[in-house]
Amino acid sequence: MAKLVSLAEGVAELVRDGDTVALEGFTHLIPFAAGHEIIRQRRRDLTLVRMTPDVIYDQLIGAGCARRLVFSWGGNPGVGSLHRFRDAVQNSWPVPLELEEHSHAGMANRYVAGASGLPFAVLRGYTGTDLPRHTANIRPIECPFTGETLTAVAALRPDVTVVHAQRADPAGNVQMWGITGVQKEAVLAARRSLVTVEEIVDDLDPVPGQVILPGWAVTAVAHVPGGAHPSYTQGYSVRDNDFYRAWDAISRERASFEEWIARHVRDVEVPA
Amino acid sequence: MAKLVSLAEGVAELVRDGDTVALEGFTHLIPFAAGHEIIRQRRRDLTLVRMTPDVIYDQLIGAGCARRLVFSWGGNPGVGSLHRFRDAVQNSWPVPLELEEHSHAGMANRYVAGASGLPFAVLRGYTGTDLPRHTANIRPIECPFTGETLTAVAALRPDVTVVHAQRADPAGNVQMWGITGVQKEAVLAARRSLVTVEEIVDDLDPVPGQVILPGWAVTAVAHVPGGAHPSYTQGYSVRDNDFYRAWDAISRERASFEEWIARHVRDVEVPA
Amino acid sequence: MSADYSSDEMMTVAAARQLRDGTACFVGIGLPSTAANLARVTHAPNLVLIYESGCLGAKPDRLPLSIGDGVLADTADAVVSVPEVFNYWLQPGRIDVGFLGAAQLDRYGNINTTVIGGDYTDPKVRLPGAGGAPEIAASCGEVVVIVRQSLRTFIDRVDFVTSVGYGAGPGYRARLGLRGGGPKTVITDLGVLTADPVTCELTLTRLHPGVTVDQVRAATGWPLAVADEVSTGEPPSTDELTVLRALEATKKAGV
Amino acid sequence: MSADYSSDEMMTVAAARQLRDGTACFVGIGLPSTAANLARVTHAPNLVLIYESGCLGAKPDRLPLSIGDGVLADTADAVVSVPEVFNYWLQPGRIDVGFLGAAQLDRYGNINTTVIGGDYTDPKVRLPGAGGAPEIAASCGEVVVIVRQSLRTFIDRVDFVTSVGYGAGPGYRARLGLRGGGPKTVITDLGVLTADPVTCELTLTRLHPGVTVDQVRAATGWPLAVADEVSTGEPPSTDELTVLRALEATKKAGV
Repeated sequence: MAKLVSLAEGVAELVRDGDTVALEGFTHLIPFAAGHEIIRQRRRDLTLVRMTPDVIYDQLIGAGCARRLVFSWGGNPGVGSLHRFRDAVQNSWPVPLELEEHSHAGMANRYVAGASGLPFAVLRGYTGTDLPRHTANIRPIECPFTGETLTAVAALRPDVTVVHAQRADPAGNVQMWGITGVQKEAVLAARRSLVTVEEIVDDLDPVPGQVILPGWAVTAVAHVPGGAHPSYTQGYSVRDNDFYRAWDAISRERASFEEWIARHVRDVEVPA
Repeated sequence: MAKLVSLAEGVAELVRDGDTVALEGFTHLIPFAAGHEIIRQRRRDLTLVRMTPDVIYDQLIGAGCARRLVFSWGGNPGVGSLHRFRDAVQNSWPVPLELEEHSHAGMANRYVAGASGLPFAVLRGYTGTDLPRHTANIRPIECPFTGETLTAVAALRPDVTVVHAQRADPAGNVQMWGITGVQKEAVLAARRSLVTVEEIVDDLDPVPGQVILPGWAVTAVAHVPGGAHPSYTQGYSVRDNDFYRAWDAISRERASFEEWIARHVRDVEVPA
Repeated sequence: MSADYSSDEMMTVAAARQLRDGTACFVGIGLPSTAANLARVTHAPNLVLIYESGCLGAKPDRLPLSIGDGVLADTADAVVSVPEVFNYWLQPGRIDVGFLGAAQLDRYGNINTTVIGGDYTDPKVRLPGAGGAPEIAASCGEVVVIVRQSLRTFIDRVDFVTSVGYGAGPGYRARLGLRGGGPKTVITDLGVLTADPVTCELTLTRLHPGVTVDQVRAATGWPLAVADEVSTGEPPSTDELTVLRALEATKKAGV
Repeated sequence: MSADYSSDEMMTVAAARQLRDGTACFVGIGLPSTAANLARVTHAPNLVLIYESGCLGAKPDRLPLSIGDGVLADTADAVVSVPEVFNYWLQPGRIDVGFLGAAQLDRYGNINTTVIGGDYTDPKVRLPGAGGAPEIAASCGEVVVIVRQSLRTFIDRVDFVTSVGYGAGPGYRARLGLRGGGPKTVITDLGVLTADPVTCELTLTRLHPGVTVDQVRAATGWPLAVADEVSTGEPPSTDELTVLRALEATKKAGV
C-alpha cells in the first residue's frame, strides 16, 4: 500500500543524489511541482530519464541537478529549442551533461521491458540511423524463427519514477486519464515511485480512459493540487501554452533563468 | 472503415476452409454465434487458435471443422473436461486433431508479436517445462546486453480473428469493456477480422474500461444481439453458468452432442 | 469449532490460512479461488486477488465459476488486458503467492496438468494443459499447491512437466534462472507438505486432525519424507466453516 | 483564389493537398499538424490523424501547440498508451502517411534533427533529436516531408542520420528490411520534390506559383535533379486560405 506523504517528504525519501530519475508525462500530467521540489532540495548528479525532456528538464538541467540525460526528444513543443539543455550540451553550463539518445519507440519499449521484468525489448527501430553508434543500449538481434534482424534495446530501470495523476484514494490507488503516455510503464519499471495527485478522494469512481495504478505497486502518493502546471491535468486544468511560449525568453539567458528559478522555485514556501 | 454485414455474410466472406481462425474472448465476450455460423457453413480443415478453447471450440471440434488446435488451456472452466476435445485427441473423432500447445503467457505474447508486426516475442516462460519439446514455435533467445537466456515465441498471424463486443457505430468503430482479454491483440494480429456486436449505435459514448478498435482496423462488423451466449456481455447479459454445467452431460456422448448441434446450431434459421 | 466437516473443507481452510493479509495472490479457478476468497473474507481482508483474466484486486461477494465471471471485473481495482497481467504483473515477480492445482505432482513439486499415460501425441488421458501455471510457478514469490492426495496424484515421476517445481532438486531453479521461490507448500486433504530448504523435497510437516502419517504415506507414490516433528493442524473454526459454506452456496446458485 | 499569401502558407496548402481522404496519417507537431488539420477541414473529412501521444483519430477544432494538448484526447476515437501507438499502430505498417519536418535533408531524403556541426558529443548546434521520426520514416506507407528550402537545410550530406530516407540510393531500404515506402514527397516553400522511382533521388517536379527552377537550384546544396516537365501548382484557394488562417488564429489564441 502506497504511503501518503507531503511532496517535500516524498522527494526527500525517494529521490537521492546520483539516482536515475524518470519524471514522465507525455505533454499532459508532467510532474512540474515534484521537479521544482527536486531543485529546492538541491539534488545533484542525477541521471534524468524522460522521453520528452521539455521545460521541466530544462529547469532541472539549468539548476545543475543533472549529470546525464537519457531521452528521445528535447525541445519546447511547438515553441522551439530548450536553451538550458543546449547550453549544458554546447557549453557545459552549469555542469557538463552527458547524453544518451533514443527514438520515442525505443524509449517506450525500454520502459516496457523494465515494467515486464525483461532485460531487453525488441522493435523495428533505429535501422539505418546514426543513433546506435552512440550508445551500447541499442543492438541488433536475430529472430530465432525467421532469421530476420531486428533491434534490441536495453530495459530502463529507474531508481525512482515520478508522475502526476488526477486522483488517489487513501490506500494509494492512483487514477489517471486523458493522455497517459508511458506513465504506467515508467512507474512499474522503477524500483521506487512517487505520484503527485490533484485530489485524494474516498472512492475512485471509474472514468473512461482511466489507467489505475494499484496502491501496492506505488511507493508514495503526495497531494499536490496544480502539480502539473504549466503542463495540465485533464479535467482539472488546461495546458498553459502562454507559459511554454514565455519560457523561450526566460530561459534564453543564464541570468534571467536564474532569477526565475530563484523567485518561482527556490524561494517558494512549501508545506513540509 | 469496417463493412457492416450479416453474420452469415461475414462468415462466408471472411472464414475460409483451411484458414487459421482465432475466436477470442477470455470467458467474457466469446463469439459463440459466429462459431455456430462456422459450423452451419460447414467449414473444414481449420486451424483453430484460442487461449482457452472452452465450450465454443468443443463444439467446433466435435462438428468436424478443425484439423489443428493452437491453445493454452482446454477445459470447461470450473466444470471439468471438454469431452469433444478429448475424443478428438484420444480417438480422432470425428477427425484427427493436431495440437500445438502453449502457456497463457506464451499465447498472449504470440498475439502481441502479431499485433506489433514482429516475428517473435520474448518472455520469461516455459523454462523447465516439457512444452518446448513439442513445438518449433518456442525457442531460447539470448539477451544481447546481459547474456541471459530467455524464451522466444513465434508471432501468431491468424487469417481471420472473430470477436464479440458490446457496440459499434455505423463507421464500424468497435467498443468493448469489462474483461477484454487478448481481443485487441488478436484482431490486430489477424489479416482479416469480424466483430459481432450487441448493438449498433450512432455514438459510442465513452465507458470506463473501454477498449476501442477503430473501424479502419476492422474488416467487418455484424449486428448479433446475444452473440456471446452462453458466455456473456458485460452490461447486456450474465454468464449462463448453468449451460456450462449442462454442457458436460450434453457433450459426454457423441450422440447427445450431435443431437444438440443439430437442434441448436444446424437447424436454426438465421437471417441471411 | 465443529467436527462436522469434510476433508475438502479442511483442505480449503488450511489453504486459506496459508495466505497472509496484504499480500498479492495469483488465483486459479476452483479450490485456489475458494481458498483465497475464504481468506479474504476471514483473516486477510487486504489480500489482493489477481485473476489471469486481467482482474487485479477482485473482491467478489460470491464465488465465480470461471476466472472471468462478471463479478470479478465489477469488483476489481483494475481490469487490464491478458498480455498485461502476465507481462507487467506476474513476470516481474510482483505477485507474492501463486495458487495452483495439479493432476500429478512429484516429490519436487513438479506439476503435470497436460497428459497422463501413453505418448504425448497419443495420451491415455488428455488434460486441459498449462494455462497460466508454468509462469505462475516460475515467477511468484512462492507457490502453494492445493491437491487431493492419492497414489494417482502423488507419483514418483510426472508424465509431463507442465509447471516446474524444484526440478531435479537443489540448485535446479537457480540454474534455470527462475526467480520465484517455487512450491514451498502443498496442501492436501490429508495434511501439509513443505519443501525442505536443503533437499527441496516435499516433506510432511502437518497432519489434518484425525489423519495419521501412515495414511499419508499410503497416498504417496514415493518414499515420503516426514519431518521430525509433525504437528496437527486446527480443525476449521465455526466461523471458517460458515463463511466457506456460504461461499460455496453462492457458486451453486449460479451467475 | 488570392495572390496575397505567404510562401509558408503555400507550402502548408500544398502539403494538405497531398493527403487523400480516408487515409491514416501520423502527424508531427508544427507544419505537419497544421497541414493535416487543414486537409481534414477541407477536402479530406475522413482523414485519420494519429498523434504520437496516443491519440488515434483526433479531430481538433483548433490547432494544438503540442502533440499532447487536451483537445486531441477530447476529440480522439481512442487514446492509447505511447508504447501501444508505436508498437501496435505504427510498427506493423498500419499508417499510410507519415508527416515529418527536417533540420537537414539530403538528396535521398535522409533527415537530420539531432546535431549540426562539430562532433556528436560537442556539436555546434544541438537540436531536439529523434522523437518518433526514425520509426515513422521506417514504417509508414510513405513519408511526406515539409521543410523550408535553403542551402542550410538542403545539403549534400546530413551531419547525422536521424531518420533514414533512401539511404545511399536504390535498394538501400530493402537491404535494411525497412517496410515503409520512404520519403516519396518533399514539400517546401518553393515547390514539390518527388523521389525518382529508379534513382531514389529527390527530383523537382512542381513549382509553387512565381517560383523558378533556378531559385530552387540556388536553395539546394547538391546538383538538383529536375523533372523533364515541371508543373506549377495552383495557388491556395480562398477557401484553403480562410480555413488555414482560422486554424492558425486558434493556435495563437492558446487553448
